[in-house]
Amino acid sequence: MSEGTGKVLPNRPGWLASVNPWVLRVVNNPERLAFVLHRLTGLLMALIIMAHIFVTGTPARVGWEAWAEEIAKAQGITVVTLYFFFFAGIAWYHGLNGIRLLLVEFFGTCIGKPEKPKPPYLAPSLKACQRKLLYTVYILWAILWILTGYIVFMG
Amino acid sequence: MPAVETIEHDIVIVGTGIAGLRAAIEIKRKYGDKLDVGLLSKIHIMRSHSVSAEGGTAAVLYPEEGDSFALHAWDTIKGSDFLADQDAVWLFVKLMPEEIRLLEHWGLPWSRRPDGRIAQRPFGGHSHPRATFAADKTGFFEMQTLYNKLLEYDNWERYDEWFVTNIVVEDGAYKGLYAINMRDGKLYYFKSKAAIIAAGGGGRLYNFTTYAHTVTGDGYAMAFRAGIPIKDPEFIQFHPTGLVPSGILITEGARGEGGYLINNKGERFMLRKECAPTKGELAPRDIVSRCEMREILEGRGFVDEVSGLGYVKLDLTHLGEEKINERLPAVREIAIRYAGVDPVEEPIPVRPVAHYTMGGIHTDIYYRVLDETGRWIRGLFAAGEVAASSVHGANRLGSNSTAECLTSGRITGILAAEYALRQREAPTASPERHAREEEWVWGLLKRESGTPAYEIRRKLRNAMGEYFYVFRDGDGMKTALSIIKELRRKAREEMYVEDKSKIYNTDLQAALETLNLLDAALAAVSAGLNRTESRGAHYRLDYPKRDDENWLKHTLVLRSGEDDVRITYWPVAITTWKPVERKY
Amino acid sequence: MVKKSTVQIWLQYVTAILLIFLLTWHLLVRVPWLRGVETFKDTLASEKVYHEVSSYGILLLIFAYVALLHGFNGLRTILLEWTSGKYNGLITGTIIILFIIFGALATYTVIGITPP
Amino acid sequence: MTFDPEAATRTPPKKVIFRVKRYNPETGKTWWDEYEVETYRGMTVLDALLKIKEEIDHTIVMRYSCRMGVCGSCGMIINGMPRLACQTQVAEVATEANPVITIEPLKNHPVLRDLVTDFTAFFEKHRSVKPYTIRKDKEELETGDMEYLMSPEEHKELYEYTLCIACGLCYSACPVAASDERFLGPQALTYVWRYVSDPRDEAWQERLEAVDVEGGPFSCHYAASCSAVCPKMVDPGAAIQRLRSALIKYRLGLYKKKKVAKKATRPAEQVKPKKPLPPEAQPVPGANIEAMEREPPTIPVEQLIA
Ligand SMILES: Cc1cc2nc3c(=O)[nH]c(=O)nc-3n(C[C@H](O)[C@H](O)[C@H](O)COP(=O)(O)OP(=O)(O)OC[C@H]3O[C@@H](n4cnc5c(N)ncnc54)[C@H](O)[C@@H]3O)c2cc1C
Ligand code: HEM
Ligand code: SF4
Ligand code: F3S
Ligand code: FES
Repeated sequence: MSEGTGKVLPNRPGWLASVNPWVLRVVNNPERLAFVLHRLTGLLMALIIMAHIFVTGTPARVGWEAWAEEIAKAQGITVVTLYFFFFAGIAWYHGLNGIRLLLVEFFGTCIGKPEKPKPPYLAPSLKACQRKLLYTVYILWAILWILTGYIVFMG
Repeated sequence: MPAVETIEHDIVIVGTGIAGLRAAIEIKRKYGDKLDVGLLSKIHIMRSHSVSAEGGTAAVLYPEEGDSFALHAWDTIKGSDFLADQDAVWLFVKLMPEEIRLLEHWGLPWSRRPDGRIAQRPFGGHSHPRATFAADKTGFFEMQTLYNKLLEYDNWERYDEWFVTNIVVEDGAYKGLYAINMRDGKLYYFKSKAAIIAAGGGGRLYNFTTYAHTVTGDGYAMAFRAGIPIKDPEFIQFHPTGLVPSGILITEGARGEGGYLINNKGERFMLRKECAPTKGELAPRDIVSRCEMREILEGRGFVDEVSGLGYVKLDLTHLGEEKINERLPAVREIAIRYAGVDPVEEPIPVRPVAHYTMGGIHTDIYYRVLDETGRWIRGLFAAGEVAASSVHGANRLGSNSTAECLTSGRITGILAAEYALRQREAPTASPERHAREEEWVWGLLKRESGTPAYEIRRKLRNAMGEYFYVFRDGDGMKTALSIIKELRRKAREEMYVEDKSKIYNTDLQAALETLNLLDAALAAVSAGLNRTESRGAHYRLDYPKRDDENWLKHTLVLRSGEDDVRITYWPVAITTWKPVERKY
Repeated sequence: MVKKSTVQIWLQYVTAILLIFLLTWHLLVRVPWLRGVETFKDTLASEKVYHEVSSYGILLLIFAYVALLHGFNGLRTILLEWTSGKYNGLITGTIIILFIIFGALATYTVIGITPP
Repeated sequence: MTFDPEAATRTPPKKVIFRVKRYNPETGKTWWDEYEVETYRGMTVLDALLKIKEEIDHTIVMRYSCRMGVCGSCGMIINGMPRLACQTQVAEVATEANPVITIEPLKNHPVLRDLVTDFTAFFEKHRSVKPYTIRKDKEELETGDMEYLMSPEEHKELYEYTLCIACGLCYSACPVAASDERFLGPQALTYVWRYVSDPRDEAWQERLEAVDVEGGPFSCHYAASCSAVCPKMVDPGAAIQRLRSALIKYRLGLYKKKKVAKKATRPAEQVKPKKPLPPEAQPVPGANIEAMEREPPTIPVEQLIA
């Protein structure tokens, strides 16, 4: 029955939807932002880990001179401090939110109990403890990242 | 224009509401892959109007707790104002309990009693709480369960969004039907050994109705055009509690759970002597609607500012939040969303609303479609609201309709299957018929200007709401009839479809539906004008009394010429109880 | 075929649980006060790093492997989703090769290290 | 779904501009049309679209039926969020400051014309999860003598997940479904959980095994957009997490179905006395009501179709 039905528009936003939380403007859905950030941070870390293993292999591959030159030579803010600062920020978020996701996805808890619809007609999982955890994650993330900045840029 | 292609099935089912789906399941679960079934629906098959049914489905589940078949039968017959065929009623009440439990097995989440068994609630006109319910989404859950159950089986084809235009009856037998595939805009001929028409009611004859936008009397109109008699179309039920201003239904379950109707003085007017002093709000719908309408007409109602509709109020506030959330969650949601009223805190604005067509395609008690002499039109069955076997007579009791959909689906399923198994070859329509059908459908696209269908439809609905509502009289119905005839002429000569494209041409569909509405309206108003008595839902101010002497009989309306009808009669089967005066 | 659940349970969730501890440790060893030094950079001095690798080498290696498993399986899942599984073999193959390369590199780093 | 209880009582801006995304499959062209609609208090977006179809542009195409939010036809993207048109008050989405409402077809479902999208794949996914009760004893399942027992508590556990109207909003909102065509989607996966947790179903093992594939619950990353847009409060997001976690437990050998329901038994004698017929019920001569009650219903098939 395909002939005569005209051209069909595929209409899938594709990968964009999972890196851009504003592909849709879903109201009351911070979980979506959390998902996008988790995905972006995961992706970045998976890329970074390759570079990281390569770089930290310097002493063994090339020798300690190269390592010392890289690390200790320059004073103040360098690529290394910046790198660590951003890596830590990414990791803090991914790790904290990962704990929340583990609770929700792996242990199946923290998503409320099924209930019968009553006003204000909000799905139980959207007001369950995962939501509070999510806000906690954001707050802790901010605190930890600021702390990291303080430590890294201190000297 | 494209040529008519043919699609063949053993059995074709038109309409996939509760009735159509139940029939399909009966065929599949009893006959498996032996028969191949085509299911046609003008919308996605599980979106049929039956999903809107809210309150419950009647069945005698607990004979050990006081209920009995005889009591259910008596309630139904008394509710029908003794126009029901009593043998049909008996068959119906006996088949019901098994239906409820089968649905339960297939997954329906019926509401439960603390002991784990299925719960039931009181309903208007029933003298025992026997409306089986799943919160207040009964019809929705029934549709969902039936649809899901059907997915278990193979060898059936779904035709979602295929609009059936006409059924073919030639030489007193069924010879196939025509449908437009909305998706590619072609006309197809369906050839089958048997067909079940389950195309639902005609609620959209009115502006203020509980019905979905897609319920446009197509089934009646198709039968009418094919020369099949329409039985008792004058009996149109007005439900007492349509939400103002949209017409969305507030289920009778709301009164079943203990809701009151109050006028602008705060009185429970249903308890007055002339209304229903014993049953009060739980009297049958025709009685409650009339009492309500009187309050409104005599100035004891309220008036909605935006729509100008008069109304009374349905008070649920005394039920308490918990009970409302438990038993009537959808009522609460609907009232808040569509009227901005929370029934926990405030009474809901309601008024009588067009709700059900008791009449329909003339069938016997086994839902075989009959011609005016009582001969079966071979191969053709009708089920659900579109059929009139007459279980409901002049007035349907709440929760008996989804029930009838189930039993009629089951009966027609078995009969159609057995019939199809015994047929070697599916009959075909004559080639001229193809040409006529093409002309009828595509002819609409030819006109380049004129009156859009929507305008005709609007005028028709206004006329029906004005002259063929809860109260009727001879002059009013005559006026309505002349308006309908004028609109029919207009539709034939001037109706114009702007959209010329093939794919999803809903403009064309609206035009075809308008033609169907005009047919259904013609049959209903003619029959109403003809019946000079008041019975059940048909209440005439000029003949306010029931007249068993002359009118204890069914009307059969047949088409005659372009705009006229011929009326004959059909006896009522009175096998158990004598008609008596109906008091509640 | 390996079941989807097996892969996800072991490579995504169990590794994630381990990573909570490993990653926290990995980040905390850069906190100067905990290592008795002045600044963040001092924790990266050659002696400190050598001490770390030589005494906790196994832990570091475990961390590397677990992170690689978790991260690469995550990466693979994302890529499969973006391509609707059309290049399943290609993506999984590439990921496995990458895992072997970087796993080997990490192992060599820990085993092959000499005092500065 | 967000919920604005006051929306129906507010008067929306007098005139609202509807920007509707159109698509013509015959030419393959996509464009935006703007319509100005006069509103009234209580007008829903569907009412407005119908007004446009009836009075301004007869060629605009959308799906609708029940206009009371139970049939699931009228899903569309309204101001960037998937919603049911019939359940959205104009006053809820248009403000005096910005009286513009944009309307697009549901994403992730292919567009057939204007706002009409293709649900075939969506329905196929639904079908593929076997959305019906499966019992070991097929015979017992197809005999409607007595119901399976189910306590109100068990009923409450699964009730929420049975509310799905198959409107496809969740599928349209899900960022995974946006790229992965294999993903069964929130709706179908909720159905799996609905039956796994239903005490009347015995095929939980089979169901869990069947869903353990690419595109099953592991493809969900709990973006929870599904739960946020679902107009019936089904909470598919939570259902998927429960399903996934059950599957994990099952694989680790820890999952056990709570209970399998048994059929009720009929009490041997009357619990309450039989209600008599009212005195006004006068039998016609020859009618034996007690005999009529006892007779089983019969359908004389042979005779009827001869
Ligand atoms: C708001 C509301 C509440 C109700 N509540 C209750 C209740 O609580 N209890 C009760 O017992 N009854 C109730 N009823 C009545 C009951 O719901 C209906 O009578 C019943 O659902 C009718 O079902 P059906 O299967 O006959 O047809 P429908 O469900 O109306 O289905 C009609 C089918 O025919 C198809 N169709 C129609 N025309 C065409 C065409 N031209 N081409 C192709 N397909 C076509 C449609 O697509 C659809 O699939 C209620 C009704 C309403 C309106
Ligand atoms: C504390 C440590 C960590 C925890 C708790 C954690 C947790 C998780 C969890 C639970 C998931 C699954 C999310 C889902 O299914 O949506 C996940 C995904 C992922 N993780 Fe981690 N993780 C951690 C560290 C890491 C590290 C170190 C890397 C990189 C090397 C990484 C890369 C990824 C990637 C790429 C994904 C896939 C993301 C996606 O599919 O959207 N994670 N993580
Ligand atoms: S789960 Fe909700 S959003 Fe998804 S199809 Fe069902 S009702 Fe619609
Ligand atoms: S939006 Fe999609 S990612 Fe999961 S929680 Fe819902 S299915
Ligand atoms: S029209 Fe039925 S859900 Fe909106």
